[in-house]
Amino acid sequence: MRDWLQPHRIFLCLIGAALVVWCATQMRWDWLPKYAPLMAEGIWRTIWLLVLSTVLGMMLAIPLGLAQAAGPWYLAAPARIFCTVIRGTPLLLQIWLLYYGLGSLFPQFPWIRQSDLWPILRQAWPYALLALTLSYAGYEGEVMRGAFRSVPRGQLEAARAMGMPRHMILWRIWLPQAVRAVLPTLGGETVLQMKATPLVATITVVEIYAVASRVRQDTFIVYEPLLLLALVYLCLAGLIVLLFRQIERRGPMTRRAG
Amino acid sequence: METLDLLALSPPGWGATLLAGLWNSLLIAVGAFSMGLVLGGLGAWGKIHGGPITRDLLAMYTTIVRAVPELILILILYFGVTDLVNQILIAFGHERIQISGVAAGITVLGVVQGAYATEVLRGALLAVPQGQVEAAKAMGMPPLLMARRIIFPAMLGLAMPGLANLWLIATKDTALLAVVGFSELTFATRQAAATTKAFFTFFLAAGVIYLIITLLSGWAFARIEAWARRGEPRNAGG
Amino acid sequence: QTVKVGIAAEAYPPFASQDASGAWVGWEVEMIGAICAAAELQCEIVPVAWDGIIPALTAGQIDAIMASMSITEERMQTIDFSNKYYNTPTVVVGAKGVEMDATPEGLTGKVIGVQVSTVHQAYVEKYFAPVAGEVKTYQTQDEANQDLIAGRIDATQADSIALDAFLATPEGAACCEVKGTVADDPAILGLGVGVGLRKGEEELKAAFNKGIAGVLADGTYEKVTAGYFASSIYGN
Amino acid sequence: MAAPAAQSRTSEAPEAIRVEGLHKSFGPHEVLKGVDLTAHEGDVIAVIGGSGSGKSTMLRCINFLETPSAGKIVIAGEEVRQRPEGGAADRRQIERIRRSLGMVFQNFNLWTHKTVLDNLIEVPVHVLGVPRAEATERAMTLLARVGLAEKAGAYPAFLSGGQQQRAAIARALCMEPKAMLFDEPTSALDPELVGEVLAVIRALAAEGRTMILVTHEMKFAREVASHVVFLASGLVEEQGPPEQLFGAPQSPRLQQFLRSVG
Amino acid sequence: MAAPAAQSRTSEAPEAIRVEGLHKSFGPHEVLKGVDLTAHEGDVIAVIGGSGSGKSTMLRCINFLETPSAGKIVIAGEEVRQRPEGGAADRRQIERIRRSLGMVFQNFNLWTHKTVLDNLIEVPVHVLGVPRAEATERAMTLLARVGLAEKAGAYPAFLSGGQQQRAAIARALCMEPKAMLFDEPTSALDPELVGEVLAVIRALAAEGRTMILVTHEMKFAREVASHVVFLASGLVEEQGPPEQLFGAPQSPRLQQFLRSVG
Ligand SMILES: Nc1ncnc2c1ncn2[C@@H]1O[C@H](COP(=O)(O)OP(=O)(O)OP(=O)(O)O)[C@@H](O)[C@H]1O
Ligand SMILES: Nc1ncnc2c1ncn2[C@@H]1O[C@H](COP(=O)(O)OP(=O)(O)OP(=O)(O)O)[C@@H](O)[C@H]1O
Ligand SMILES: [Mg+2]
Ligand SMILES: [Mg+2]
Repeated sequence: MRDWLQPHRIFLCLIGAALVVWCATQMRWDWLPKYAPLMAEGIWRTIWLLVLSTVLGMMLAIPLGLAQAAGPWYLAAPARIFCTVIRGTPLLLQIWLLYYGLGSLFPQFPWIRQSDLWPILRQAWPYALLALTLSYAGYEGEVMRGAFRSVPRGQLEAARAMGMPRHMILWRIWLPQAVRAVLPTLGGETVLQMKATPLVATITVVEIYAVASRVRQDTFIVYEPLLLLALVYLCLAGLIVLLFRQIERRGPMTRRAG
Repeated sequence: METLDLLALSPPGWGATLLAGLWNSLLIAVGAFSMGLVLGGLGAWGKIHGGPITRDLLAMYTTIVRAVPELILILILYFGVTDLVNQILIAFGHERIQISGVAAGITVLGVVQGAYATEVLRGALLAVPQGQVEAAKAMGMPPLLMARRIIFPAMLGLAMPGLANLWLIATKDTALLAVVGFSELTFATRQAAATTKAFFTFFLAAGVIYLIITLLSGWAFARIEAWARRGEPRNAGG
Repeated sequence: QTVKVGIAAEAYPPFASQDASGAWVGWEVEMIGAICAAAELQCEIVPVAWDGIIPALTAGQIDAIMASMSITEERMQTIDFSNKYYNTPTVVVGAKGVEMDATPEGLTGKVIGVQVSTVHQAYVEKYFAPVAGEVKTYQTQDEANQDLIAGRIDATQADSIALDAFLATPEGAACCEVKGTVADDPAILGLGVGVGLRKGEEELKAAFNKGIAGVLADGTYEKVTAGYFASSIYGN
Repeated sequence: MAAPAAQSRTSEAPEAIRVEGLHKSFGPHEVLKGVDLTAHEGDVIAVIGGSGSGKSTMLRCINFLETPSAGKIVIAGEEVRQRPEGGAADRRQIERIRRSLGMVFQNFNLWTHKTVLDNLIEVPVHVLGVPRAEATERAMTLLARVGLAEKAGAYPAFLSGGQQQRAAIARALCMEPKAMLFDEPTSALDPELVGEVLAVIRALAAEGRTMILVTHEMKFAREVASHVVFLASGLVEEQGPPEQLFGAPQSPRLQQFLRSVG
Repeated sequence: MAAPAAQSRTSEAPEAIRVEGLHKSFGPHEVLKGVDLTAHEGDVIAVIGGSGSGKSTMLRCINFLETPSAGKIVIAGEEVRQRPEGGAADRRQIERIRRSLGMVFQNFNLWTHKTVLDNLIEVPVHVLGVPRAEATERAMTLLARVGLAEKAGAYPAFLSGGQQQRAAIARALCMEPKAMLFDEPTSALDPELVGEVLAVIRALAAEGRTMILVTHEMKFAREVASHVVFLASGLVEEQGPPEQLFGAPQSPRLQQFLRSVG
């Protein structure tokens, strides 16, 4: 608490408070009550899309990175191709292909239309989640490749020399050290992922960005909805940054003190 | 129209439009990415070695700039700030000015890229073994020379994947520039698709173009990374 | 002094779109010329991306917007509109072989797709949403049409021009048909499309109103429309 | 000072480690050109030789951290199966064998993300299934023995060179392996601690554990070893009990090598 | 074997390095508690002491890699200016001073992304402005001297421990510094090479260069040093010419320390 009372921090907080007061009093917020329920729904959708897609994406990214960094060619090559294709094509296109391409194939089979899966398959969110997950996996697979590569070989040899099984070396030595080295990058990528979620609006998944856009289109008020959106994103990004800083603080400092 | 006719280089084919869009995209991406690298380098350095005020300011920079949607940044810069400046200018009896849309776009994207690059480079910088730096210090290398000859090459290997991701994002984020009246690849694609209704043709064409950019730049990045890691033995499998 | 008329940089055929050589064509583009001539204004067309079109107007980079902008009560609190210069009938299109019509009863339990932030969305939300199975919102009408083909929505409501063009394509013709015209609600559908103007610019507003009245009176309107549409789109 | 290790080479004891015709090349550079070596249970074999003569490479091959180009490695009567194109044929076999071999690396290779104590108990707890409390107790005893008890909670990066080396030795001991491979285990230690390590190694040998240790300190080798092997140009140039090797070296290479010791 | 270094402590020669009342704490842990040390030009000072007694820390303080908590460091008559809250006041001064001090780290710290040769010529070419051809020639001579000529193009990660250490020594020598700080420069070397390093150090001392070296090998210290310093519990427990320190140690601590050497 005491480190918040440094003069420059107080100064910055004052500026921030002044900005907030100015925005609240000088701008138009009369639209807010009407759209508040929509916004709440949008925020919730953004959050679960973000959380699920990053968690699932990371679970895919680890094997993808490992395969590229140290796997045999028959695993490395497909992983490499996957990452290149995902990173190499716009996410919008991927969403499109999944939803309007792949997704529109299903209804052509009557038995799918009749099955219990259809109510889920006709929804848009499974495609949105899938597309976001694959995208995160593609980018983070690349990051993890570099991270796995960066762990000094001696660290793994020590584990091997003691007869640690491979999966244990991976979980207890290799992965922790690899992740540590790229934590800031992963934090940034997660914020990027948050900002990529609005693209799912093109397939009718209405999250917070889409709500803000709708307010703009409905009312032609430009800055206020965007500012509110920025505030929401700021809170989410703040949470992500805090989370990653917390992880970063655990474990050894990498530098010698002094 | 046949697919090939749609993509022909001369009107009514849209090939030339797409290529012009590609050129614009690359222009902006290169500008924004370079600016991001410079800002990111400074930011990472400041976050690690700076004083408390520098660090707080940089933390605000990376958090706010990454969180706020690019659209709002560019709207504020291109319309809000311009408008404000113009009102002041007119009040003093001057002519209106107009910021160039491209400059505003590159600035915004560059500042945003800088925030992400800061974190990528910070991670890589922290991962440089301290002994490497101490060896350089112990021999009296000045900081800039040390940064260039020792730290930069040593962190390059780890930074490369993150930077490659940023570059690829830069090539695609240029879509934002449509707001300031700049037609880059994504916008040209949408234009063509909406006009001709041949959505899949054009989106796939754009996808292929992006993929080619990725393959080319991926090749270049891989070369750099291999060079940066030339002294590191490979980690063989489990 | 020239009046800078902003149009949306995004293509919206057949009203305004760019051909492959970069030239702007379409009903609205021609109409801008006609209206300005009738209003004795010197006009210059400035394409601005839809996202930036309102800021451009308020920041003075353009003076008027003619981009198929529907007049609504909500929007009138932010900008001014001239009188309408077109208003197309609203229809519901649905999958062939599914029983429905363009009434709340006919659409009960159906999944309806509609483009976000249009008068159609407002209409659907007021009349159909309470009874429909689900209302899905799309960024563009094209996407709603795609989903109609794919069978993920049962019906879509939009203006007849967009839907006629869709039904003219092979996929559209194969899957869907017009199910009917919705009952009018002047408060939502009746206002039509007008010229967007900064608040308080009464002079310019009057000039545009004069221009619109002019083209309607001297037959230019009908002549331009005939080049694009089978019937008049002024509405009643 | 204690007299040089008096244990004679007990060829009746069962064989613990046997290396036969070990070859190893790095690219065109042939480091080992057919090394043979046998260690029986309770043997302490000191490997000496010039820098770059392949001592570390040999230890690493025994543990299969390097794949031999040719040759046979037999641990406790079990031959490590190799695939024809190199590489271990049976990962589980290798892992099992490695668990019975403790290794101290020349550059320690402590895990940087774990404290000293966690470095020690990592393998006992997670691989060998020793209960955590028991492992911790054993680890603390070992740390006290090498004078590191107060550094149990420190991360390796904040230790002095000698402290890191002691932690590495303790880590290998904590596994209670049947045989130990030491790569210059006293290079960073002061004479007092060298004496301590000497005592530890003697105690282990008395328990019947086998040790192969690479060292540059002839005095240490003489005191600790039951058998000394001199490696030169990728071959075993000379071997025998320490008194014989240091007292009456036969080959000119070894004579020259020992001359500098004075 | 050559006789122990015969140079007497030439107190007439100008002062090269002086450390006065050096204190250094890491957090609550006080490592150095007021160390004093003076080296004149041409002196070879051997620092001995137990593991963890602060020898490396002292060397690192002398060229300001660690900021002293208190105390004064004077290099060639020039005092390193310190800010009151710690840290060097004048970066340029530090850099200039460091260029006159060669340092060999305990764990070598070779630059992993540069070949051995590039490691050697890096500072001469880019900091000292020696023409590349000249620096390369000098580097190759040095590499040949330490027996590493054929490894000039290799990356450090592919060298044996002793080869890395020799490369690190050569790198420090290549700067032609006025004084050298060696942190256990022979820990990974075989006896032959230790002799070689001994010869190099003697030659340097004869040229009037100053050397401070930390070592655990008492024999080496005795042979190379003109003056020996025994560090214990963060203080200089005893110092003097090698014959005196090793022949007739006064303090009980040193007596005990040397007992293990036998
Ligand atoms: N960065 C650091 N943070 C905390 N403690 C440290 C740090 N560096 C060294 N120490 C501690 O300071 C003490 C002295 O360390 P130093 O490296 O100087 O020892 P040394 O005399 O060189 O020992 P050795 O002979 O083992 O190399 C040790 O107890 C060590 O754990
Ligand atoms: N991974 C590698 N790639 C190429 N060459 C290597 C590799 N590892 C070792 N070498 C070379 O093999 C030779 C033997 O190395 P090794 O580490 O076994 O020597 P050593 O006997 O342990 O020497 P030291 O006493 O200096 O530690 C050296 O010339 C070294 O340069
Ligand atoms: Mg070795
Ligand atoms: Mg030390």
